[in-house]
Parts: sequence; structure tokens; C-alpha cells
Amino acid sequence: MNLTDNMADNINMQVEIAGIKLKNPVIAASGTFGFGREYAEYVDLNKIGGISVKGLTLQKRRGNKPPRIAETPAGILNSVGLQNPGVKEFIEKEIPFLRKFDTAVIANIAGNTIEEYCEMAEILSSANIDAIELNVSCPNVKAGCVAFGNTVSGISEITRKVRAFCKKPLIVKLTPNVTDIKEIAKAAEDSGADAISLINTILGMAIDIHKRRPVLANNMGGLSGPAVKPVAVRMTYEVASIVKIPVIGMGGISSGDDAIEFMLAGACAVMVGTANFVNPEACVDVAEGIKKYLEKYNYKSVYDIIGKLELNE
Amino acid sequence: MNLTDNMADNINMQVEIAGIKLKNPVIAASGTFGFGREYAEYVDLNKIGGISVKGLTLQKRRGNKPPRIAETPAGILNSVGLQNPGVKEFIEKEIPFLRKFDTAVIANIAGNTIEEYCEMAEILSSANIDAIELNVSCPNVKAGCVAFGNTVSGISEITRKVRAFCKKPLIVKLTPNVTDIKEIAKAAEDSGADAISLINTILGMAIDIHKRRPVLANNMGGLSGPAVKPVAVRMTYEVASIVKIPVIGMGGISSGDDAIEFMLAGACAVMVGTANFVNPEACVDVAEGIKKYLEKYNYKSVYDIIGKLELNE
Amino acid sequence: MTNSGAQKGTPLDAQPVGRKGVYPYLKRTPLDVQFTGGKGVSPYLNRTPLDVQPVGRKGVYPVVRLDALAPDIYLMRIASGYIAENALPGQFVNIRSCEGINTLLRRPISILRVDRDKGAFDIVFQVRGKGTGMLAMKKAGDTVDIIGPLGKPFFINESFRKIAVVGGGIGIFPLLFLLKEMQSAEKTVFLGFRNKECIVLSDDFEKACDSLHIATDDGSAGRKGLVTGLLEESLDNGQTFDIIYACGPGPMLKKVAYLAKKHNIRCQVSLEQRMGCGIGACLVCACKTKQGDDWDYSHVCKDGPVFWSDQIIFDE
Amino acid sequence: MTNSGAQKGTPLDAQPVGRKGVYPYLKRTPLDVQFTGGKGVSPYLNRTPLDVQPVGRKGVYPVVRLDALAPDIYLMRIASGYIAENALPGQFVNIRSCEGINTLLRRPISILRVDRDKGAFDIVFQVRGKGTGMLAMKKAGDTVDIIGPLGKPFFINESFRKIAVVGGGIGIFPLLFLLKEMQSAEKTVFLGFRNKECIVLSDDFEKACDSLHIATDDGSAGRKGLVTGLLEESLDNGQTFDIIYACGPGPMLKKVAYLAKKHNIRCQVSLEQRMGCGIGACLVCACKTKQGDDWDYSHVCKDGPVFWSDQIIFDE
Ligand SMILES: Cc1cc2nc3c(=O)[nH]c(=O)nc-3n(C[C@H](O)[C@H](O)[C@H](O)COP(=O)(O)OP(=O)(O)OC[C@H]3O[C@@H](n4cnc5c(N)ncnc54)[C@H](O)[C@@H]3O)c2cc1C
Ligand SMILES: Cc1cc2nc3c(=O)[nH]c(=O)nc-3n(C[C@H](O)[C@H](O)[C@H](O)COP(=O)(O)OP(=O)(O)OC[C@H]3O[C@@H](n4cnc5c(N)ncnc54)[C@H](O)[C@@H]3O)c2cc1C
Ligand SMILES: Cc1cc2nc3c(=O)[nH]c(=O)nc-3n(C[C@H](O)[C@H](O)[C@H](O)COP(=O)(O)O)c2cc1C
Ligand SMILES: Cc1cc2nc3c(=O)[nH]c(=O)nc-3n(C[C@H](O)[C@H](O)[C@H](O)COP(=O)(O)O)c2cc1C
Ligand code: FES
Ligand code: FES
Repeated sequence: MNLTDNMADNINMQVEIAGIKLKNPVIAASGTFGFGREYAEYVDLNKIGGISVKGLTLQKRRGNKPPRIAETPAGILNSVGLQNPGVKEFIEKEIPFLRKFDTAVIANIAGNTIEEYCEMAEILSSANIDAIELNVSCPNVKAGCVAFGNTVSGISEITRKVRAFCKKPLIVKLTPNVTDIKEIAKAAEDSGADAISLINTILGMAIDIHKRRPVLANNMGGLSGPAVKPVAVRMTYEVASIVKIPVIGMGGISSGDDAIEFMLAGACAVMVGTANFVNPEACVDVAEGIKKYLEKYNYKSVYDIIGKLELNE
Repeated sequence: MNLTDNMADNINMQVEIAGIKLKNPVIAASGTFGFGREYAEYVDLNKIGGISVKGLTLQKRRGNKPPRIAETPAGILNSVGLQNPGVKEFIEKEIPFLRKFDTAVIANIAGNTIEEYCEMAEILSSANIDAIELNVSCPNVKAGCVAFGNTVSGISEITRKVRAFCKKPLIVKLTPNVTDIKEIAKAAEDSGADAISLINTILGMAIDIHKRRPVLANNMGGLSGPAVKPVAVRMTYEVASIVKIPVIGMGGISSGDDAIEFMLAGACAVMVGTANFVNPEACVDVAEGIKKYLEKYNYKSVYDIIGKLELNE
Repeated sequence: MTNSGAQKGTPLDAQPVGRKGVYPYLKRTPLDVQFTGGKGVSPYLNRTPLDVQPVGRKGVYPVVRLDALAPDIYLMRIASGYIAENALPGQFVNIRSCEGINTLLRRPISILRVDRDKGAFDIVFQVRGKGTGMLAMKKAGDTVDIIGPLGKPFFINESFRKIAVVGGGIGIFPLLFLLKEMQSAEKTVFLGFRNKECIVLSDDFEKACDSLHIATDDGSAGRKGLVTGLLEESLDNGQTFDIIYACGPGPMLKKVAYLAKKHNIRCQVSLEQRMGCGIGACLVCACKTKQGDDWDYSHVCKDGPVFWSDQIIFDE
Repeated sequence: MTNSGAQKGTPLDAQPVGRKGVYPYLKRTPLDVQFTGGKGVSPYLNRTPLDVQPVGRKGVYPVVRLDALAPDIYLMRIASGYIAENALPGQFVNIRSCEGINTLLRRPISILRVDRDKGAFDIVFQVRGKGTGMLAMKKAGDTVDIIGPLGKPFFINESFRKIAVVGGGIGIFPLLFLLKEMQSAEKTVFLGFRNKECIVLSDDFEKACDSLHIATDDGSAGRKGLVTGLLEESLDNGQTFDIIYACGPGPMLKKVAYLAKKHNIRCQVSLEQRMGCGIGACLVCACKTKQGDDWDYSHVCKDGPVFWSDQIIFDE
């Protein structure tokens, strides 16, 4: 072992979010990493800070018609529409598998009504998971969760009510499709969120000019990938500078350097989504990239950079 | 002249927006084409449908500190901050030059107060221009125009008041940084806008991880370029399907095919911004690309495709 | 109910769920094989692929050659001992067409054939858009970042004596590999193309089968009309097959499935759908399948691309 | 007030606003020249550049060669009769580092020198990020999409008998062209580098001047310390110059400007700033300049990159 290795080993990559200890600040983003299982042969799940599983609903959902994906400049649009086996099957079939690995498990949930959210939170409170992530912002489902994330009153109500049923750390995931992300984040914090994650996808559309129809069967979908990074960094900064609870940043992260932008902006942890499709090892690469950066600048812990952005002027 | 040329010549590229006849539906976007002058040696300005000049203010403005630009994945962030010589110098020095060319001239204006907007609209009403474009959405100026474009009441008030002073066709340019673009567009229409243009830039941030500071001296800036296209197409579709006045679409257009997406979504014309920096002939290339598409599918006029998107399902 | 292999209860077919199934072919699990010969050592070029150590089924491999077969149709030979040894007919590879962000997602392309001795495999692709366009600009010695082999292969059984293979357009490519691997059966092949210019690899197909029938839309080669017309005629003339394998456009597959059902022949079809991850995680590559009396979305990348035709609901 | 050329009222210098100024050098307007020799015909490679017909000052030209001069520093020779004939010292070209969207904006790079006989010019660039990284991967025969020559050149006057040239780091490159074009003057050159390994083109500079003085930060070559130290010493020792030309990092330029003012020598500096259009339209490349008693933002791409040092406000 040479000197560099030694130094790297001295770097503390651990972060704590709402009481959950992550071995490193990189979490696989919901909907892009299945239930971990699918990626297990490409990447050592033990090396990932956590996994936010595919968005769960109370009952099994089939999701939207295909095509469900379109490529756009430096991004993708998706309209999966929350296809998932339902929260109970998740608990029975997926948690036991996930628990074989030393990584935090976050259950991402979405409902058609606040009652559904509450019921899921209650069910999951006695499951072997580390935290619940409230998806109040999925743009791919017609009725339902969109409405909750768009207004201060919506986010307050859903956070407060779910909080009452939720015995696990509660992460509220925000939609970027709002005029003022700060007031939404503040409302979530004030209503009992233990942490905030952002951004979910930005509503977009791609048109097949030869068929003269939208590419996605669902017409619109959510934009993610490198294209959204500047918007995500901005919102992460805005939110982190106004709330006291931890912020998990995401949107277009595919390297350690990308992640550092979010952490300087105030994110305690990051999630990696679309990049997994391109590079199945993306989460580990991002974690290693963060470590390299810390090493280069002689930092001892990720906390040395979180929120350390200095504004110009 | 061969058969193809003949066919192309039969295609009617003209569009009419709020009474202004454009020889083709491609307009150079405000802030990216200076006052036309700078591009005159790269591209024949007579071949462009129109030019929306650099955003004007009542008094000369110096703009923001540099750096004012950052490159992001498939996009750029800018924070020029409306550097311009003021509306009077524009009228004296720039209009005479622009009028040497057979292209529509649109004066893009921004103010700190509604009164300033009104005063500029009044001054420009007797100038030799074809239309006024209200920039109610510039994210690069601290006080001022941001507020007007973000709320229904803001957009209604400014549109109504400026309308009273404006003898030229009035185009209201919308910001994408809102929860519901449809209600904003409707408010602009109801308050007297003759046309709507969208999208202005999306607020974003890029961080220099080595300096641990934002790249832009202004910290935040407006995102434009290919990255924003799916968001722009979606908003263009949403707005065009709810208002009766003409819609001018923009955001990430760099080819005829890109423009066709916006036109199918309902835009009567398009604006080309960031692409000019990469390819000074972008506006003409986009116009030619539109023509090629019409030719390929045997359309006789651009109106044959405007709003002709069929939704799935 | 119907005549699918699954219904007939072949244990090898009914059982594989996800990637843990045991396939008779090559006597090992197709997708979970240990990474062995692959370790990047390609006997073909006698050097290790550049850049990246292959992990799982991901590797960076050198392009051996790129040939234009027809306008916009290219054959690429790629050196990968790992894929050559492990690929099964019907499987695909998921290729990154470039580094950087000019295209983001990987492109799924079928494996045309493998050369196990030389540690290489071939793909044929049509330039459709940016991704395939960039692939077509690769040169020998360049590398490609590949995940594969992926997906469920065609069901092959030594008991099949007479098989029919039906391909349309760019759907013909996985079928050549299938023909090559089914040494003992009597193989009748029906291929459909738009016109004469679009016909590629007909010599290879000729050699790999017992009788080859070609149809073109405009009659510029072979029979004028649809390839399913050829199949239908042959079936109506009393031809029988133990199984029909098909790959091509949706309407063609639907018709083949219908004919197979009508003539009570088991049939497998290989589907296409836009993909995100290619490995079953993102759930974008949905296709409608029967689940008992109900239906559900299966996923082309991991439940397919090869399905029993009577499991597919072709209405989308 | 100060000693700027503008103040002294040289008509040639005061007058050029935008690109319509008449420069004595080469006896023609530097930026508005008719597109002549350029028409894409490059005698150097004896073929026309590919792809695009040059319009205005935009053209697609072949790379003749790419050489590594030092770690991360590359010299690229590009065939363009147009640029070779029309470029003036201090001007830059705005290069697209790739097609597609891996990088979007063009990168401004100074013209190192021109070879008018062969219809080619050279640039030297340091790999800093994605754009320069991709340029460094070009090969002879590849093409580059270029707008240029752009910007205001150095002010050259036959009456200058003794000149000083001060360069730091990657700022030295436009200075070589300047030295080559100023045949008659006595030329003293001061160059600063980080260390010995970073020194490039010192032979070329040696040949192009009368005396060359080098400083390195760590003393691994030449004098240890800043290049402005060398200049200061020389001035303090009573050396006089008709003009000082400088290009390099901001603090260096500020110091040179200060020394020039102190010793009452006219001085030109070449600035850098992030650019959008490169042609004066987008107004992003701002730099603070004096305007009478007030200040305003000028623009590096069209008002510069070369400015009279006493016009610049160095506080940003
Ligand atoms: C299992 C499978 C095997 C395939 N085998 C072959 C083959 O052997 N030879 C061949 O030429 N083509 C094959 N295809 C189709 C091939 O994947 C597409 O033609 C290719 O992805 C188009 O990419 P592009 O960038 O050129 O087109 P674009 O239209 O620019 O692609 C945009 C996006 O849509 C996706 N896409 C577009 N068309 C298709 C399609 N038909 N199927 C799936 N995704 C699509 C792309 O992957 C990309 O994500 C196969 C597809 C699948 C699903
Ligand atoms: C007039 C002028 C002449 C120049 N001449 C040379 C030269 O001869 N040799 C040389 O090596 N470099 C020169 N530079 C600097 C060169 O433009 C940058 O190093 C280069 O743009 C970096 O691009 P990148 O993609 O590698 O870096 P990135 O950091 O990835 O670039 C990101 C963005 O920032 C811009 N940028 C980054 N650094 C600079 C900079 N220093 N100046 C301007 N824009 C920057 C890029 O153009 C791009 O838009 C010159 C700059 C200017 C303005
Ligand atoms: C295919 C796909 C499916 C997704 N499904 C979910 C989901 O079920 N729940 C959720 O909260 N977010 C979902 N997301 C959003 C991501 O978790 C993430 O917020 C977004 O993609 C931005 O990150 P990225 O740019 O790294 O992908 C999904 C994203 C993609 C691309
Ligand atoms: C450098 C720059 C300056 C701009 N200045 C203005 C402006 O003054 N007024 C305005 O309404 N929009 C301004 N815009 C926004 C553009 O007009 C356009 O709305 C936006 O860039 C999206 O289009 P694009 O993606 O084609 O660039 C500016 C954009 C850029 C990149
Ligand atoms: S492509 Fe991701 S599940 Fe099939
Ligand atoms: S770069 Fe656009 S004005 Fe200078």
C-alpha cells in the first residue's frame, strides 16, 4: 500500500442523514436502479451508500404504455408511470434480497391520495428499511401525486399527515416544476420532513417529427440526465441555504466532480439516476470521484466540503 | 433550375404574427444576435424572418460582472444582465442599420418598474420597428423584471398597462420558471398580448469545484441551448393549446428538425438563440431545414404543420 | 389452450425467471456465466481491450472491422472472447455509440454470429439516427463499450426436426446466429425486404439453411409481397414445422403469430422496444404479455427480446 | 494624463471602432477584408477544406499536424490560406472543438504564427478542460470548424525602434507572431513559466528577438521569480522601450501596466475572458475599461483582445 492509498483511507466518507449512517454519500436514485438486484452483477452493492428503490404504490401498478423513454440532448425523458409490484410484494420479495448487502435501503413511495401515502408509510414503518422517501412529484401519472408537490399547502398537508404514520426517517422529494422551490422546501421542513431530496424530473416533451406524434406514448415525460444539472444545482443551493434539515441533491450526476458541485451547494448526500443506464458502475465511480477530490485538496471528511460554496461578490 | 428547386419555390414559408408578415418563421432570439450588425458578415440578414434585438432598457445599462457565461451539458448559462445602450441610442444608431435589410425588427424591452416598461413602449411606438417583445422574465437582474413574469397577477398587470402605451404589436415573452405556464400565458392573452413567445432561460447554476465558487460572477444565470429543448417544446405545446393568439417557440433550436417540433406543437414561428454562437448561420440553416421538411412531405405552406401534432392515445 | 412451449411444459422453458434459468444450450446458464475467457484477452487481435476492465458483462472491446453491406447497413466485427463464448442466438448487446453526451443511452443490437475460435462476434446494424450513425463512423482499432450478451435467447431443442425462420428487414440478423447453431434440424427460411437493394447477407443465410425464400415489397427480387405471404402459402401447402422463429416489424410478427396459432405450431418472436438500462432495472422497455387470464407489462430487455408468440398481446 | 497611444492621438489607433478601422499593418482593414485567397483553397495541402463553404470568416479547414510540445501543450498546424493571409498578430480564432454537443461553445485560441507561402497557420494550446482536450485528440487530415481571424490586433508602427514583449504561461503564444511581424525593431522578450517543464517554443522566441529573458516560478530554468521582476529590473536599469506588449495572467498584466505607466511607456495588453459568440453580439466577454472619467464594460472579442493598458481597469 502506497502513500496515496493510505491517505485515501484516512478520508471519512461517512455521512449521516436524519439518523441514517451512510458509508458514503452516494445513493442510487429511485426508479433507475430497480430493487438493486438488477445491478448486483455489475457493481458491488456494498460499495454504495444507499439505494432508493423503484417508486412503490399501495397496489401493484402496470405503468404507462410504451414507448416510455426518449433521448433528448444530454438527457432522457421517461414516462414509466410507476410500474411496480406494490408495497407488500416489495416487503416480501425485495427487502430480504437488499438486506444481504451493507447499504441503506430507502423506500420511495407514491400514492393517489394522501390516505394511500399514509397507509404505505404505516406499513413500511414496520419493515426492515432505513427511510421512506415521499415522491410527491412524479409527473408521469395522470391523477395523483403531481398536485401535492406543486403548492405550499399541498406539500404541507401531505408531509404533516404522512409524518404522523411514519416511524422511519422521512425524506420528502421535491419536484423542480415550481416557481419557488424555497417555499416548498420550507413548507416540507416545517411540516416534519427529516430530510429533503431534489430534484425529481422536469416535465418535458419530445416529438417524432416524422410520425407527427410525441415520442412517448404518454405524450409527456420527465427530463433527467446531464442536461438538468445546472437547474438541479441551483435548486439544491436554494433549498440548502434555507432549510436546516439535510438535503440530498440529484439531477445529472455522473461523476465525482458533478457530485462535488451539489455538495458544495449544500447537499449532504447525492443520488445518481440516469447515469446508471450509461454506466452500471456509476454510483461507485461517483463515490470514488468524491474521495479523489477530497484527497486532492487534503480534506479529511466529506463534511469539510458540504455547503462550503463561497458566493461571488 | 431542377425539379426540386421548383418544388421548394412553391412552398410558402410566410407566416403572419399579430399582423407582422415574416418571410419565414425563423427569428433571431433576443440577446444572442446583438443588433444584427455583428452577424451581418456571416449571414444574409435578408434571409431571416426577423430579429429580436438585445434586450433594451430605458437607460443604458452596463450589465453584470464577468464571467457572464458558463458551459453546461448541452447548454450554456448566461448572466449578461441586460447590458445595452438604452432605448434612445437603439433608435438612433441601430434601427437605421437594421432597416437596410428586409427582415422584421422586434424590440425586446425590460424595465425595473412597470412605468419604465410603459415609457419604453411609448417611445418605441413611434420608432421604425415591427413589434415590441416584453421581457418579463430576465433572471439576470436582481431587482426588476423577474417578479412580473412569475405570477398571474404580475403578468396581467404589466401586459395591461404596457398595452395601453403600445401602438405596435405586443409580444409577451414568458419565463419557464413557473409552476403552471398555462395560467400565465392565459393571463397575458386576456390582458391584451398580441402574441406570446417562450421560453426565456431556465434559472441555473454551475460551480467551479476547484475555486469552490459559482462560475458566473453573478452566481446564477439562465440556461439555454439544446439541453432545454424538451422543456421548451412541452411549454410551447401547453401554451399553444390554450391560447388563441400566435405563439413563438424557442429553446434549444439549432436545426430545421428542432424547429418542426415546436411548430407541430403549435408555434407559428420560432426563435433561434444559443445556436447562433456555435453556427453564425444557424437562423438560415433552420429556415432551410424547415423548407426541406415541408418539401419532403409535400406540404405547400408552413401553416400545414403548425399545431398539427397528434397526441398518442 | 394454445400451443406454446410453456404450455407444453418443457421444464427448461417454463422455469427460467429472470436470469437464473438453466438452458440446455451450451449446457450452462446463459446470463450468469462466470466471466472467464472474457477477461479482456481477445485471441483475435492478440491484445487486451483498452481502457476498462470488464466487470459483469460490461467490457470495452476493439472493433476488428466495419463493412458497408448496403446503403446505411453496416457489419461490425468486434473482438470479445467473452461474448463469443457466452452469447446465445437471440441475445443482444447494448452498445455505447460514443463517449460523451452526443448520445446518452446505449443502443441494443442483436448478435449476428460469433466466431468462437477467433474470439469475436459480428453485428449488423442499420443507420437510423445519431447512435447508429456514430457507430458507422468507427474504424478498426477503435473500441466500443458494450454490455452483453443480454436477454433471453431463442429456445432451442435437439428434438426440433423441422424449423421455419421468418425475418423482416433489420429483424433478420439474430436469425442467422440461430440457424448456425441449429445444426441438425431442417431449416426453411423466409426473409422479407423492402427491395433488392436492401437485401443483405443472403449468401450467408443461403448457406446456413436448407431452403431460402425471399420476398420484396416491390418485387425487385424474390416474390413480390410480404414475407408472411410466403410463410402462409407454405403452411397452406401443407408444410409443417416443429417451431417457427420470427423477428421483424410488429405487424409481421403479429401475422406470424396468427399463422402459427392457426396451424398449431409453437412459435417464438423477438421484439424491439426503446430501452433505458437494458438489464431489467428501469422498466421502460415494456411489452404487453398475457398473465393467466389477465395481462401485464413484461420487459423486452430481460423477459425477452425472445418471447413465445402466444404470450404476446400485439395490440399496442 | 497617461501615456496611451490613444491619448497621443495616433489617428490609426484612436479611430478604429468596431471592425471598420484602417490599420497600417498589411495596408488593409484587418477584419473586413474581402474573402479572397481563402475560398477554401489551401495551397498547403493542395486541396479544398471539406464540408462547408467558408462564409464570412467561418470555414472548415484541415489539420496538417498536431505535436505535443510539453505535457498538455500542443501545437496544431491548420491549413487555411484565408487565415494565413489575413491574420494579424494578437488576433485569435474561435474553434469548435468537436461536432455535436460534447462541447457547445467555440474556444478562442490565439494565432501563434502564419505561413503565408504554404497557406497555413499554427496555434498552441494547453489542455484545460473538455474543449482543448478534444482538440488534442485531432489527427492530421481531420478538420476543424473555425471562425477567424477575430479581434483587434496589436498596434504596430514602423516608428517603434525598441520594443519589449512580456509573456506569461499560455499567454506567450500571440507574442511570437508579433515578434515575427516586427522586423525592424529591436526586440527584448521576457517570458515567465511555472517551471522548466512548462517552457515551450523558447528556440522560436530566441530566433524571433534580439534578447530573450526567462523566469520560472521555481527557478528550474532562467531567473527564479516572476517575469515582471525581469521587466522591472530592466526598466530600473534604465532600459527604455517605445512600447511594451504583454499577454498572460491578470496579475501579470496589471503589474506590467503599472510599470509601463511608471516609466511612461505606452503599453498594450491582451486579455482573456469567457466568450459566447466571439464576434461582439452576445456581450458576455466583458472587461472593465475607462470611458472618460467613468467606466464601462468593453468586450474582449471585438474591442480586444488587445487593449491599451491604460484603458483597462484591472480591479475585477
Ligand atoms: C433487442 C433489440 C435488438 C436489435 N437489433 C438490431 C440489429 O441487430 N440491427 C439493427 O440495425 N437494429 C437493431 N435494433 C434496433 C436498434 O436498437 C435501433 O435501430 C437503434 O437503437 C436506433 O438508434 P439511433 O440512435 O440510430 O436512432 P434514434 O432514433 O436517434 O434513437 C433514439 C433512441 O430511440 C431508441 N430506438 C430507436 N429506434 C429503436 C428501435 N427500433 N428499437 C429500440 N430502440 C430504438 C434508441 O436506442 C435511442 O435510445 C434492435 C433493437 C432491439 C430492442
Ligand atoms: C483571446 C483569447 C486567446 C486565447 N489564446 C489561447 C492560446 O493561444 N492558447 C491557449 O492554450 N489558450 C488560449 N486561451 C484560453 C483558452 O480559450 C481556454 O483555455 C479554453 O477555452 C479552455 O477550454 P476548455 O474546454 O479546455 O476548458 P473548460 O474549462 O472546460 O471550458 C469551459 C468554458 O470556459 C471557457 N474558458 C475556460 N477558460 C478560459 C479562458 N482562460 N479564457 C477564455 N475562455 C475560457 C471555455 O472557452 C468554455 O466556454 C485564449 C483565450 C482567449 C479569450
Ligand atoms: C426511468 C426513471 C424512473 C424514475 N422513477 C422514479 C420513481 O419511481 N420515483 C422517484 O421519486 N423518482 C423517479 N425518477 C427520478 C429519479 O429518481 C431522479 O430524481 C431523476 O432522474 C434526476 O436524477 P438523474 O438526472 O441523475 O437521473 C425516475 C427517473 C428515471 C430516469
Ligand atoms: C447570452 C444571452 C443573452 C440573452 N439576452 C436576452 C435578452 O436580453 N432578452 C430576452 O428576452 N432574452 C434573452 N435571452 C434569452 C434568449 O432570447 C432565449 O429565450 C433563450 O436563450 C432560449 O433560446 P435558445 O435555447 O435558442 O438560446 C438571452 C440568451 C442568451 C444565451
Ligand atoms: S431497458 Fe431498463 S428494464 Fe428494460
Ligand atoms: S463573446 Fe459574444 S460579445 Fe464577445
